[in-house]
Amino acid sequence: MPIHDHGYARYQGTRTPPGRAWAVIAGAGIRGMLSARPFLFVLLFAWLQFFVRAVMLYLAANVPQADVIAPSPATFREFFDQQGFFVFVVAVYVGAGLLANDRRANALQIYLSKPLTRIEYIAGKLAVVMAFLAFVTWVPALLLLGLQAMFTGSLAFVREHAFLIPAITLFGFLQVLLASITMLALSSLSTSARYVGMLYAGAVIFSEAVFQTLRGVTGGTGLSWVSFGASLAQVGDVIFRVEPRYDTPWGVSLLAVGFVIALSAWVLARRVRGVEIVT
Amino acid sequence: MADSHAAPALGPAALRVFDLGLGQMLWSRRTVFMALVAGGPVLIAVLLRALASLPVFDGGAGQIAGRPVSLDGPDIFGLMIWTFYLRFTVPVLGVFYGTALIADEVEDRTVTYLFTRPVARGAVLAGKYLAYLVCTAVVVLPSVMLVYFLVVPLLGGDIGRNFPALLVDLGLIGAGLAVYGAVFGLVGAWFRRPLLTGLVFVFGWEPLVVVLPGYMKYLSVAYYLQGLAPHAMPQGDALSVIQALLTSVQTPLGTWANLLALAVIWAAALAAAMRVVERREYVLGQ
Amino acid sequence: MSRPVVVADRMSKWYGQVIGLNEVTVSIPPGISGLLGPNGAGKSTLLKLVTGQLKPSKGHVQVLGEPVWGNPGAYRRIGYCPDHDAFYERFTGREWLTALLGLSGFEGERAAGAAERALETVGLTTAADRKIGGYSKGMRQRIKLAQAIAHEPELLVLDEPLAGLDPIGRRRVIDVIKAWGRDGRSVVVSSHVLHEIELMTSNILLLHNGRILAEGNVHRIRELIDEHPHTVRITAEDPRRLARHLLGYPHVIAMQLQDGAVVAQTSQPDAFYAELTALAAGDEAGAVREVTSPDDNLQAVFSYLVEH
Amino acid sequence: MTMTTRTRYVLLGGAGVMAVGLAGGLVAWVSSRLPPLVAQERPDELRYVPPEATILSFANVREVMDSNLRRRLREIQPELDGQREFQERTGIDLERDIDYIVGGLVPDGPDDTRGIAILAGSFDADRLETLALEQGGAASDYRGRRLITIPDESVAMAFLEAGVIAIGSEPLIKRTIDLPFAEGGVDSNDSLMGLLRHVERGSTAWTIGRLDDPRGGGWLPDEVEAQVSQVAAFAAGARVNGGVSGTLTAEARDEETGRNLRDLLQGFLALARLQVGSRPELRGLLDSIQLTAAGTNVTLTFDLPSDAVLELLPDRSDADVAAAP
Repeated sequence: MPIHDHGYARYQGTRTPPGRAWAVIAGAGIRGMLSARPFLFVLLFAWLQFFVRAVMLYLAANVPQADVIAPSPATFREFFDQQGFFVFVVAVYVGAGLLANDRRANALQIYLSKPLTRIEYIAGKLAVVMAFLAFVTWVPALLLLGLQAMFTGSLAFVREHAFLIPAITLFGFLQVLLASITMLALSSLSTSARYVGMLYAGAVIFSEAVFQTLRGVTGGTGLSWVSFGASLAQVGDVIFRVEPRYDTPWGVSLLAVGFVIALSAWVLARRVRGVEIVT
Repeated sequence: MADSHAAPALGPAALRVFDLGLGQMLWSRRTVFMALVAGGPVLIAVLLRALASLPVFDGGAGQIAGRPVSLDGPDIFGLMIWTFYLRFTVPVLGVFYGTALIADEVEDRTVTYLFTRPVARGAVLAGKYLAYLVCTAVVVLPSVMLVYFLVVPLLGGDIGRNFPALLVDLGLIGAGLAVYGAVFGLVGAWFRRPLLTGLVFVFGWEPLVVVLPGYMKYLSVAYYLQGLAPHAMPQGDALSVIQALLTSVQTPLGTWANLLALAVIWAAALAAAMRVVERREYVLGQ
Repeated sequence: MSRPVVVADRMSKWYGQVIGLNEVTVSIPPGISGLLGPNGAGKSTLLKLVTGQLKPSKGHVQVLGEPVWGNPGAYRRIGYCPDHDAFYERFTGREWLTALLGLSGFEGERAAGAAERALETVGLTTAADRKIGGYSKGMRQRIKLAQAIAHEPELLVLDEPLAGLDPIGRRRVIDVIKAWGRDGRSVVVSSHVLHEIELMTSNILLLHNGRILAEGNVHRIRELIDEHPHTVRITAEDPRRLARHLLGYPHVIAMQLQDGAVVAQTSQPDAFYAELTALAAGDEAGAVREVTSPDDNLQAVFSYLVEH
Repeated sequence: MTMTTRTRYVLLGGAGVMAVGLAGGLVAWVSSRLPPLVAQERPDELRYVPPEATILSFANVREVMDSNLRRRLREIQPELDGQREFQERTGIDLERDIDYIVGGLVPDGPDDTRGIAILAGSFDADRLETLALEQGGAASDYRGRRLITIPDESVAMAFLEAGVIAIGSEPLIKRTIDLPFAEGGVDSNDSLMGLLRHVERGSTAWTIGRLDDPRGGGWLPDEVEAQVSQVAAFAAGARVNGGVSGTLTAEARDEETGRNLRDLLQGFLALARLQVGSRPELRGLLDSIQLTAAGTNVTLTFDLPSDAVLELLPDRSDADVAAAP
């Protein structure tokens, strides 16, 4: 029997092959964030240090008296250190609501009822935070290295410190991954973005406070592994081949960072499910 | 008839909102967070006590795990007051609860019930603020107390002799909760993203300006609070080293000047927050 | 008693770029008035302006002779029942009412007495000491009404009070509202279902796209609506059999079968509902599961009014 | 109130912890801070000090040696040379053998005073005697007690009882041995012993004295000396543990003098605070000083954490260098 009236037409476009759906989530998330004007200001602020450092590089390259501010691997290490605050702010701004808002709106069930695996969903969300965090750490750091070569008109520094490119990339990735996945794991625990932001701030600062207390009590920094920030900083020093700042063996610090990432991944795996289990 | 009931004045109205809000606040999802924040130091204190009874912590030789301990109980307590309470618990709870005074009710859409009563909106804020103060004080101050009794006797510290310092600490933390709560009550009433604004203020602005020379530090709460602390500032991170260097050059404010500054900030912030709430419309999301 | 309870003068309200209410000039007389309009018409906005929760972007509104924005003293005379389902879940019904009465200036015994009366009125006395978090949808709707009436206001403002109620609850709430009107007090009640409003009052205010389309007697509006077919959707055990029966009625203009439901258009809804009830009571057409009336018919009237 | 039971429990719990803590702390504070209520206990050895003594001191050597502060001092200055030599010569290990020392100044004629020190601890009597004899001393028995005199230095030493030695001038030592048989010791001197009430209980060291004939010694500014001459009595006590804390009470001859003394000290402190900028290590000390006055009494209290004490030590770095081989 012929159908005279079509209420709908069969979709005849192309489909994204499976495994690529995360890009849709990531894209939507990134576009969503970029449409918020206050956030653009935050990003702009986060680049402030880059501009200051760029001017310093320019001076160091062109003014003989400005020798004191000549760049060294430690310069790039410091750059990452000082971006730490913006990593924190951007992570809270971008990451706090990523899962919490979906959970609040019960959107998780809808997402996961689509041809989209949990891994893809998490990866998409993770990509949103990581993209912005990389934008305020890894991108400006590499750019600074490039600027150095451009201002001096020679690749001598870059060649001499060739390890800086992998170091910046490796540390940038580690820093960004640690912040993102912790944030996301916390975001999966609640339905309120504000609460998640607070949890994140609490976790970071509390662990630092515990470390500072132990440092005061023991008079040494061997227990720096109790703090997220201190562990990451210790690993960072090793990656940038500068003097490690704490007494903790860097392997222990790396283990601490790895533990936090693994714990966060475990939390995500448990919490991101299409079916809400009510107990 | 309804006309025979006068609407409550600001004070009684605030008390009624307080009554309504206290349980609400105490049993919100924040409670878990607050328990962690206030319980953390106690846990650390218990751990220190436990360590003290273990052979690794040879109190007689003044060593922990072979490392000489240059502090005694009161010093450790002072350190904990700084790192946990003054720099962490007080500002964090201030931000978390302060920014949520009205925001929580708006988010839950229960603010309708408060704002359609014959009660000035300012009284609603004042009542919620009072609830915040009681709610945090009733958890944080006992936490300080427990830490004191757990930590001060370590390594020969004397509970009696350090008691006045404890009273100062308790007062200081109470004042900190009050002032931060008022400031972030204002931030919460005013800004669209109060939490982030608050976090940036507490962990970005304040640590920076208190070490900067000049007048910027007067635009913080931490500066005045820290000036009142009876314990020496811990010299851990770079910031506090700079701060210690600078304070030895600059003349710090006296106790009364600090207290006055805190009182002014408190009163101004609270009054401004009440005014903002009075004038602002809260459009509830659908 | 003829002084209007709500007077709005060229009142507009916009949220950023979105217009909620557009140049509304209206005067609502004492007694029960129904505010009728589809979702998004601006009913809630109007009621929020009337209860002083929002400030008009332009124009003025006076309630019971007083301005309301920033005038908490006036709220003593107003009771408001919001449309959203929000509560202090940890309170029991009684605790919640007593606390809110406290904010209205009631104290001690007086507050307890008023709470008890309100609970009785909405039929929640037995559930009064259970936590609101454990209430059913209907009970929540009723406790919400209780908080609006407990302090015995002169003007009751109810935003969709019948939403989500079962037939018994609906009956009870309608009775409460009507009794309130009989006592000489005023009620403004909103709904998107004409049928519901009709049960409470004949004085209606039609709102659409932020504008007042019509105000006055329900019969006039009724007539307008009757000129337009009224759509009813019926889910039944055996839709085909039911459809056969319905086709026999003269006022049924059109009929459609949609996955297990019959969608009928009628020119005389009253007669249609009466006959449908009779049909459901009998056995010949099979069981009737659900009867809904989509907004479309009201929408049709609005379109008509907008065009004319 | 619409408070739920659970809320009420939390409030009560919090208030309970606070109440118990505050009460406990207050009691501990009162018992540690209010010396007049619980005065310093008196060592038994006071009975060996002649009753006419004008200045009396006590030092709990054991407590000092065991203190945290001492431990930290040792980290900086591992050992003093003199200490080892003393031990080699006397067989007395200052670190371990002495429990406490009681000292007294006794007037001897209008212009002179003699001192006596009574050491309690564990001593090797035979070794001490041999040592004294080697130095040219002479041993004898006096009223059944072993008395060793070293004529050149006009110093005598007597073994009063097991673990108690008296050192001082010979007549004074003999008088000390006589005391229990005659009038009794300084502990019966109520006028002097009364000053102990100003000394905090549990003090590691204290000194009290009545100044009937005050002499400033010429090193004080004239104005101060004039004031000091108005001091009738003083009592000072200190506790050593992590740091040092203590009180110094001066009893003026009349209230007017008391006020003057207080004003003078206040002026001093203010001046010191002004000038402390150039000596940051003194800041801790100055900040901890509190001045109170009541009637004829002026009391100074101070409390120094160990860090501040170490800061105050002169030439720490030099000492470090000197100690290094």
